[in-house]
Amino acid sequence: MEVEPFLFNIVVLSLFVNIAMSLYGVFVRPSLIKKIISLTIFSDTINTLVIVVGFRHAIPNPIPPVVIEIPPPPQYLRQFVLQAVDPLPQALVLTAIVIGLAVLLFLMFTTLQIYRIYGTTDVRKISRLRG
Amino acid sequence: MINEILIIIGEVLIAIGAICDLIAAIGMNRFPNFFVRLHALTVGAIGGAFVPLIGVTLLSLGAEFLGVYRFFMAGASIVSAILLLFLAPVGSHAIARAAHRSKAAIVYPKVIDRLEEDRERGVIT
Amino acid sequence: MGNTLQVVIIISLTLMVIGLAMVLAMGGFGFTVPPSSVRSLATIFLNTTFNLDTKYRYVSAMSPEAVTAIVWDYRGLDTLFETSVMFIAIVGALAISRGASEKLLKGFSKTRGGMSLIVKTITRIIIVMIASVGLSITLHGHLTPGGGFQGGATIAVAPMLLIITFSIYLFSKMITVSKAVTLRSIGLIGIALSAFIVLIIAILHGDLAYIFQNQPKLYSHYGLPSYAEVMVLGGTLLLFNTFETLAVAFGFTALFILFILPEEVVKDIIKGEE
Amino acid sequence: MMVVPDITYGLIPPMLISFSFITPLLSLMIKSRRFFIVYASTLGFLTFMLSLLVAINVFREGVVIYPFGGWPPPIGIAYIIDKLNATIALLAALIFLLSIISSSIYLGFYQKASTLAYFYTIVLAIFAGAIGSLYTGDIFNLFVMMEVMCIGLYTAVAFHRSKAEAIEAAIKYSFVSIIALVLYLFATILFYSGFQTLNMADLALKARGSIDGLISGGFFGNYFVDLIFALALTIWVFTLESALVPNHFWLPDAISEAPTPISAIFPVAESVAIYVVIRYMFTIFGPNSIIAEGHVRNTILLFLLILGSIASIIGGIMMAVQRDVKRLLGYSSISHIGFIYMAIGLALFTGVMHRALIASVFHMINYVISSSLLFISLISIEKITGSRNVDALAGLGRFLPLAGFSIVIGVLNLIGIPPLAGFYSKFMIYQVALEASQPIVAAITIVATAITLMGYMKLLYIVFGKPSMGGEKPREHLAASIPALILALICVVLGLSLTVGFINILEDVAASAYSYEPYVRVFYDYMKMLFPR
Amino acid sequence: MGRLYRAIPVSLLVFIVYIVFTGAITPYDIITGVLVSIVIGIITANIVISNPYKPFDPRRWAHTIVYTLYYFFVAEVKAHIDVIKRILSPKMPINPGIVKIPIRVNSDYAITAVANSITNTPGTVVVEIDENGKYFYVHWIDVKRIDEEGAYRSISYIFEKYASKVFD
Amino acid sequence: MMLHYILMALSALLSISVVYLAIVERDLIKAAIFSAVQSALYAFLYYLLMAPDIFLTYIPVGVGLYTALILILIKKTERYEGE
Amino acid sequence: MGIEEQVMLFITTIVPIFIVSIILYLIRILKGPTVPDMVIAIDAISYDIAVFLAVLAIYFKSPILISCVIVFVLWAYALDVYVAKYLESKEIGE
Repeated sequence: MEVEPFLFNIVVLSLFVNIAMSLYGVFVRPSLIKKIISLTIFSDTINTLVIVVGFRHAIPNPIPPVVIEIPPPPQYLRQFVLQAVDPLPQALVLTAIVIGLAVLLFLMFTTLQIYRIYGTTDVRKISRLRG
Repeated sequence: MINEILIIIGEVLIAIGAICDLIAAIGMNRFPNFFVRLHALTVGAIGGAFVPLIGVTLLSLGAEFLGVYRFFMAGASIVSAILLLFLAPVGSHAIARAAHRSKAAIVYPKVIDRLEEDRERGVIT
Repeated sequence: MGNTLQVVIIISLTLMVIGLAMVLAMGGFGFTVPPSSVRSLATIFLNTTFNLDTKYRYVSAMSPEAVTAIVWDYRGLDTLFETSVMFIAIVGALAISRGASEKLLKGFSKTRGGMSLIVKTITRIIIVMIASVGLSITLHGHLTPGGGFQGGATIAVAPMLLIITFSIYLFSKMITVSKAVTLRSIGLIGIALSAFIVLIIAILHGDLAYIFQNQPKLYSHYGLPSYAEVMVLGGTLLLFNTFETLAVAFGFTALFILFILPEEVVKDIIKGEE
Repeated sequence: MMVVPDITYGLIPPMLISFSFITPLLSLMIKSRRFFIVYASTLGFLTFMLSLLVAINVFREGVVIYPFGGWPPPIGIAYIIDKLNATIALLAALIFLLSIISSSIYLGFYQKASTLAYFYTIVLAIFAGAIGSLYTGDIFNLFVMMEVMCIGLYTAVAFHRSKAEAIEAAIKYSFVSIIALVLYLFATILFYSGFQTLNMADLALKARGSIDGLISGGFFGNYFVDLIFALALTIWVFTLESALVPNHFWLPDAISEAPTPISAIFPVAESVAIYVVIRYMFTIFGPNSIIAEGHVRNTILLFLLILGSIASIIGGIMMAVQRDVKRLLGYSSISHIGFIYMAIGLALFTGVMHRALIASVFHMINYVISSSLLFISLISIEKITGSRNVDALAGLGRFLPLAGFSIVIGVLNLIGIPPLAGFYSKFMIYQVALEASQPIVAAITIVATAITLMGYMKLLYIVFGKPSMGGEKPREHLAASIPALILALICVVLGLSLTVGFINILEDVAASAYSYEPYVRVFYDYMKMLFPR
Repeated sequence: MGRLYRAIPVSLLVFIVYIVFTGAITPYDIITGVLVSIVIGIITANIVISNPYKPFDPRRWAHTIVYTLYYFFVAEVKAHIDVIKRILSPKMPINPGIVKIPIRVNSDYAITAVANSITNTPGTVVVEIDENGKYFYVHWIDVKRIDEEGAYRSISYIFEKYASKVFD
Repeated sequence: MMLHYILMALSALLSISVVYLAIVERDLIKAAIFSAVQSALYAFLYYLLMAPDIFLTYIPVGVGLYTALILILIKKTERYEGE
Repeated sequence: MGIEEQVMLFITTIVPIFIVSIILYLIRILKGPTVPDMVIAIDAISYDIAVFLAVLAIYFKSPILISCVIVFVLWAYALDVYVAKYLESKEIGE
C-alpha cells in the first residue's frame, strides 16, 4: 500500500488533464463537429471521475457490487461488504451517460440542420445573432 | 483430475494467444501497407483472440475456485469466441473492400492487382 | 483577438487543473486514494440489496445486482426521467425533421446500394445472435451486470447493422419511423405503468402504497414476487428492464432512421416549415 | 396514523411525464388539432389544481415529504416540499397552464396535428422538469430534472427549424447549458464524496455539524475542500442557468428565437435556477453552517451582489438599443435577474437577511408574472400580424383593448409604478440596501430602474405610439388575451393585497428558505420511522 | 406457413445461444429462453433462412464437424505458422498481390462460408466479390500463382469442397 | 494488487495521448476514430474500476452510437475542419 | 502450490505480453497513416483487450465481469462496418 496511491493519483490527474484538453476543444476549435466530439470526451471524463470516487482499495481485490452466491450466507455478505465497490456512483453514471447521449443526439440533429441552412459547420461563419 | 487437464489446456491456449497477439502487433507495425497489415490482423483475431477465448472457456470450466458462476463465464466466452469467428473476417473484408474502392489505401508493394485491372476494364464496379 | 482569447482559455484551464489537483491532494476524494472503505451510504446499499435475513425484511430490494437495484428501485425516479430525457431528444429530433419521416422514399423505392454479399449474409445470421444475447443481458439484469439500457443498446445494433449493410431503402419496408416511435412509446408507457403497478394493486385492495414501490415496506405490505427457491425474479425490476429494452432499442432505431435519411430525399422538406 | 403520505405530493412530475409519453402515440392515431390543445390544457389544469392542493396542504401542515419507493431519504429520493418551493411551483404551474392555453393561438401557424403533438410533448416535459426540480429534495435528482427541463427548452428553441437564427440560438444555448450541467454532476459527486449523502436535508444537517443518528454517517475525507469547490461550481452553474451576467449571453437569443409561448415560460425556468441558488445558499449551507466560518459563503454572496448590480445596469442599457420587442424583453429579464441576485447578495449582511430574502422572492414572483404576461400578450399581436417578425407589430396595441391593457400593466409592473406589486419589491430592495448601510447598492437600484425606463418606454411606444400599418381592424384572440388578463389582474391584486396581510405570507415563504429546522425535521422523523436502528 | 417452418431452426439457434450465454439452467432461464426464442424466431425467420429443410439434414452436420476439425487443426495452424514466420524474419519475405479466383458454389451461405474461411486463414483476405461473374478477388501475402485456376487450387479448393457439401 | 493499479494508470496515461490527438486533429474522421479509441480505453478503465454495468452501457454508446452518428454527420456535412 | 495459485501466477506472467501488444497496436493507431489502417488497428486492439478482459476476470475471481467481452467484440465489428460504409458509398444510408 505504498505505490498504489501514487498510481491511482496518476489516473485521477490524467483525467483532470483530459478535462482541460476537452474543454479547450469545446471553446477554441471552430468546427461544430469537433466541438461535439470534445463535449463527448468531456462528459465521459466527468463520468469516469464519478466512478473513481466510488472505487475502493480492498484485500485481496475489489469486486463488482453484485451478490453472486444465491442465497447469500451471512459470512459471504460480510465479506461482500468489505470487498465490493460503491454502487451508487455507478448508478448515477448510468443515468448521466444516457442523459449525455440524449443531449448529444439532439445536438447532432441541430448541427445537421445548421449545415443544411448555412452550408458550413464553422462557427466563425455562423453568426447572425448580434448583441 | 479432469479439472486440472482443462486448466492446463486452457493455459496453453491462452499462452498461444498472447504470443500470437504480440507477433500480430509486431507485424502490424512492420508491414508496409494496409492490405498486408490485414494479414497481421487475421493472426491477431484468430490466433490472438479466438484461441485464447476458447482457452478461457476451458479454464473456467475447470476452475472450481470461481464459484457457480463459472458456467456463465464459460458460456459467455464461448459465445464471444463464436461471434468473433463470424465477425472478424467480415469486418476485415468490409474494410478492405472499402479501402480498395475508395482508394483510401494504396496497394503499393505488389506483384499483381487483378482487381484494379478489372475495375479499369469495367468488369466490376 | 483570437490569440489572446486562446491564451486566456488555456491559462484558466491550467488553473482549473491545478485547482482540481489541489482538491485531490487535500483529500477531497478521501484521505487515502483510493480509500480502503466505502462510504456508509454504500454500505447500506450493499447490505440491503439482496438480503434474506428477517432483520432486513422491509429494507431489502431483493436484487443481487446492486446497480440495477439502485437504478430502478432505490432511485427509480431518476431513471424514469433519464429515459424521458432520451424521449424528449427523440421528440426533438422528430420535431426538427417533421414531415421527413412520412414522405420517406416515395419514388425512391429502387433497391440499390448495400455492402457486399458476404457482409449481408453474415449480418443475417448475426442479428439473431445479437438479439438473443441482448435479451439475455436484459432478462438477467437483476442477476448479472446488465439491464434494460444495456440490453436495449445491444439489441439496437441489429437494426443499425441491417440499415447499414443493406440500405435504408430496403430497411424501410420492414420498419418505419412511426412504427419504431410507436414501439418506443409502448415501452415507455410500460415503464410508467410499472412505476405505478404496486400502487394500483394497493388501491385495488383499498389501501395506499408508494410510487415506485417494489418490495413490501414497513407500512405498505404490497409488492411483486421477488424470490422463489433458487429463482430470483426481481419484482418490478424485471418489468422495468423488459420495457426499457423495448424503448431503448426502438428509440435508437427511430433516431438512426431519421438521421440516416439521404439528403436528396429530405432536403426540400426539411428546409421549410410544416 | 397514516404513514404512507398523501399521493399528491409525489404525483405531479411522474404523471406529467407519463402523459407526455403517450402523446406521440396519440399523434399517430388522432389527426385533430383541437384534441391536442384540449389534452394539454386539461393536463395543465389538472397539474395546476394538484399543485394548488399541495400548496394548501403545505401552508396548513408545514413541510411535507414524499419518499419514492418508500425508501427513507438518504437511501432513496424524496420530495421535500416547504412553503418556498410550493409557492414557486404553484406560480410555475399557473404560468405553464396559461402558456399552454395561449399557445393554441400561436400554433395556428401549423397545419398538422402531429406538429402540435410534438410541441405539447415538449412543453409537458418542460413542465414536469420544472415542477420536479422545484419539489425535489435530492441533489442528483435535481440534476436529472434540470436536464429534463433544459433539453425541453433546447428542443423548443429549435422548433422553428428553417429559421437560421433559431437553430443557432438553440446550439448556443445547448452547448453552454450542457457544459454547465455536466459540471453540476461533478459538483454533486464532490458533495457525495465529502458528505456521503445526496439528500438536501441530510446535507443541511451535516453542514451544521450535527451528525448524530444519521444513517449516512459522518464526513469522509476532507469535506471542506470538497464543499468549497462543489459549492462554487454549483452556484456558477445555476447562475448560468438563470442568465446572470457574465453568463447571460444565451438568454436574449434563446428567448427571442423560441416560439413565443416558450418565451413565456423562460422566466419560470430562470426562477427555478434562482430557487436552487437560494436553496443552496440559505437552506443547505445557511448562515450558521460550517461554510460560514471561513468567509467562503460571504464571498460567494458578495460576488452575487456585485454581479447582480452589474447585470441590472447592463440589462437596462442593452434594452434601450434593441429593435426587436422579444429581444428587448430578453434584456429586461437580465436586468431583473440582476435585481433578484442583488437582493440575494444583500442577505450577506446578517441583520437584514430576512428582509433581503423577502425582497428577492417577491421580486422574483413579480418578474415571472409580468414577464410571462408580456410574452403571452405578444402572442395575440403576433397572430394578427401573421408573421413572426415582431417588428411588424407597431401600433397594434390600440386596437386590442384586453391585450393592450395587459401589456400596460405588465410594463408598469416591471418598471415599478406604485400601486402595483413591482414597486413594492423594488422599494424593498432599496430599503434593505439602505438598512444594510450600502448606499451604493441603493443608488444602483435607482439608476438601473431609470435606465430600464427608457427601454420600457420604447416598448410602449412601439406597441401603442407608432402608427399602425393600416388594413382592417384586427380582432382580439381571446385564448391569448384572457390568460394575459388573468396575469395582469394578479399583478394588481398582489400590489393591493400587500396592505391586507399578504406580506405575512411572504415572510413565511422567505423564512422557510433559511430556517432549515422544519425542512430537516420532517426528513429526520421519516428516516427514523422507516429505518429504525 | 413457411414463416413458421423457417422459424423453427432460428428459434433453436436463439435458444442455444441464450442458454449457453446464460450458463445456467434454472426454470427461470428455460422459461425466458423459450419465450425469447419464439419471439425472435418469428420476427427474424424470413430474414435468416430461405430453405427450412437444410438445417435438419444430419449429413450436413457430419460434414460440418469434419470440416471444422480439418479447418482448425490443419489449415489454420499451417497458415498461422507461415505468416508468423514472415512477420518475424528480419528480411520480411512478403510477395503480396491481389489475385482473382472463381467461385464454384451456389448458395449465399456457401459463398460466405468460403469467403470467411479464406479471410480467416492468415495470408489471404477476400477484398472484393464479383456477384455476377462469381469471382473472389483475394489479397494474398505470397503470390505463388497468378492464373485463376492455380490460385483456386492453392487457396479455395479445399474450402469449397466442404462448403458445397454442407450448404448446397 | 499492484497489477490492477498499473493497468489503470497505463490506460489513463494512454488516454491522454489519444484525447490530445482527437482534439488537435483536423481530419474529423480521424478525430472521431481517436475518440472511439478513447472510449475503448475509458471502458477498460471502467472494467478495472469494477463497474461492469457502466462498461456494458458505455461501449455501445461510446464506440457504437457516437462514432456511427458522427460518421454519418461528417458524411452529410464536411470532413475537414477549417483553420 | 494449489491449482488456484498456479493459475494466478500464470496470468501475472502472461499479462505483460498483452500490455506490450496493446501498446504496439496503439502506436499503429497513432501513426496511421490512413483511416483504414487505424480502423484495423482498432479492431486488433479490441480483440486483444477482449481477451485481456476475459483473462483478468479470472484473475479478479469475478466471473460476472465476463459479459463485457461480448460487447467489445460486437462493437468492433460495428465500427468496421460504419467506416467501410463511410468510405465506399456516397451516403451512409444507401
